[in-house]
Amino acid sequence: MRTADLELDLDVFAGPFDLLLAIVLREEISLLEVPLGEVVVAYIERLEETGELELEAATEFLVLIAALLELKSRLMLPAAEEPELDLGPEEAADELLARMLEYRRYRDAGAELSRRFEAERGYLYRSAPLPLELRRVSLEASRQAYDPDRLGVALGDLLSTPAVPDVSHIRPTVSLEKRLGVLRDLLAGSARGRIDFDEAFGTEDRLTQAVTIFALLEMYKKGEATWTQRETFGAIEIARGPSAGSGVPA
Amino acid sequence: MSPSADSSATALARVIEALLFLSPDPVPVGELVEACEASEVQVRNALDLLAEELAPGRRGIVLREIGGGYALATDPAAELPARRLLARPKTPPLTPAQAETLAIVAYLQPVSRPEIARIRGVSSESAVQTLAERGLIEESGRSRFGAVIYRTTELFERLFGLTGLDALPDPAKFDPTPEDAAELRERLLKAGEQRAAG
Amino acid sequence: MSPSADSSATALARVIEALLFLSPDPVPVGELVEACEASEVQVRNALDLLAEELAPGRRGIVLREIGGGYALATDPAAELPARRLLARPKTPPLTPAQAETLAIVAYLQPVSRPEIARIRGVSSESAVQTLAERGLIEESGRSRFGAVIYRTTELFERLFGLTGLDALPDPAKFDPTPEDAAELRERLLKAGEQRAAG
Repeated sequence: MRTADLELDLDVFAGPFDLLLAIVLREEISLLEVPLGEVVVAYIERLEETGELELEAATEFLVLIAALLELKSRLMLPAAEEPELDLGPEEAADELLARMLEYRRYRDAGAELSRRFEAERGYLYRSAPLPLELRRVSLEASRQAYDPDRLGVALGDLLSTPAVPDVSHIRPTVSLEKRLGVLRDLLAGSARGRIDFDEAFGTEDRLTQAVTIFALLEMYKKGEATWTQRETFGAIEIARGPSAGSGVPA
Repeated sequence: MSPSADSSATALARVIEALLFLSPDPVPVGELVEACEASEVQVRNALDLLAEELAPGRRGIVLREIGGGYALATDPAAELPARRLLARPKTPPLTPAQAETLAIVAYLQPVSRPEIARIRGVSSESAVQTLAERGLIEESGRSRFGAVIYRTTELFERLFGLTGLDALPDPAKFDPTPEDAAELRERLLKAGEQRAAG
Repeated sequence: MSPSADSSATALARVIEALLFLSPDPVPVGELVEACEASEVQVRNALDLLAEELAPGRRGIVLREIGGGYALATDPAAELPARRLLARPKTPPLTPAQAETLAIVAYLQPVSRPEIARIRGVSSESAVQTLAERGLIEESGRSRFGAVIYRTTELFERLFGLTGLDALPDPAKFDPTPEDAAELRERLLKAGEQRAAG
């Protein structure tokens, strides 16, 4: 479904989405009055009706709705917070405007190219192979095209051994599978069926801690573990859940 | 023009027609000059003559100036019978995403993939890949930061009937007028200020 | 023949000219009949018309009945210019991999493919193949162990403007230590092993 086919029926506007976009860009409607959530819902409903997700068209919709959301959120920010932003409202408006216009320029140029492509499709070019006698390169017809120094330089390059690559920036990876295993072992091994997150993982690096949280979420979803935190930033207590030890889930 | 000059131009036009028939790519005037061992003026006169003889509607073949050179192509009237005879796959129409991506590469080349994504607001992997597979764009090296950079190909010019990249329509044609843009900016700002004040 | 029958024969002749232009092989009359959705009589009339228009000496292209079908071919008058235009070697810029591979063959020839790979530290299949296709290097036999060995060609010397292999630039010019070929090979191999290990 193309965005042009998305018919909207909002309090402030009724008509195709493309038109809404044009009107918003011309500020005939304030973006602040446009309930973008309803636009998204309308789009999803239309998708369900038609029953097919066309990736290109969906991408186009996402680009446009994301730009509108960003623009609207900037408009809604209270004045007091503005000094903390990298961009003042003026620059933000400029940047967003420039981005939307730049995108529009290439979208329209692309449409023009498509028209050209269609118009040219009728002209067909020959792609037959050359007759045999013309396929042999003739020495007489060749003349110097390369600088011999290119070869000397290439050979010189081969004499040098490259420096050992610096791999210090490659961090060890943390696997969700392994963290799940660690959690399951700890829970199974603890006498009370409870462990304290900070005690168990407080000394780990941030990445490991974050992946461990993901593993906990996964175990919570499967009923293998529950966790409680009584106060903000307080201790996290992890307990065996109802289906703990009922076999390792796939 | 004397009869002999006239007949030599005709002979040259015939040779050029044969060369364009054989050549798999458009042939620049300079190469015709060398191959025919004629002067550039003579070649251009012969090309004029040939263009006249192969003017649209006169024969099954037309002369086209394209991709920095000259090429023969079939008259679009023969497209349908040609497809029946050769069962060649249709050049599928461009999707909007492909057209946008191609426009960005065509106008801004050389351009890196992240730059394309920035302008379109979405990752453009699949459009870039399809365009490269169809031979419309190609890699032309790496940016300072290691990103692959792209440019359009000769095939692109051929399929879009362009004599060269400078024959692309002026992109400013697609921009709103400066007045419109300024006014829009004004209104965006005012909306922000009102919000801030309220 | 009525004027309209005449003009439809002309139109059909144009389409057939286009079809023969596109087709890499001679096209039998039956296939033309199907592709044009015309009768055999109409197609034969149009072919007669086309044969007249493309009679030898009239244009750069002639109509030929050949191999059980019809084909377009160039007029023999264009043969020499065609050779000058099309039998020229392809000389796109060398990629770094191609330049390295060619340098190894040029300086160390005859040299086997495994040896090239050892010196470069990477498999060099595609560079070797491209250089061979462009006629810059050629096979010159097999090593004791059955590997294809390569040497440069006459075309190579021509394209690099060399009067002979001894006119290759002295590698010492690009490397401070002067050395003879054997030592050069030793050092190249050692560097290649380190590259491959690194």
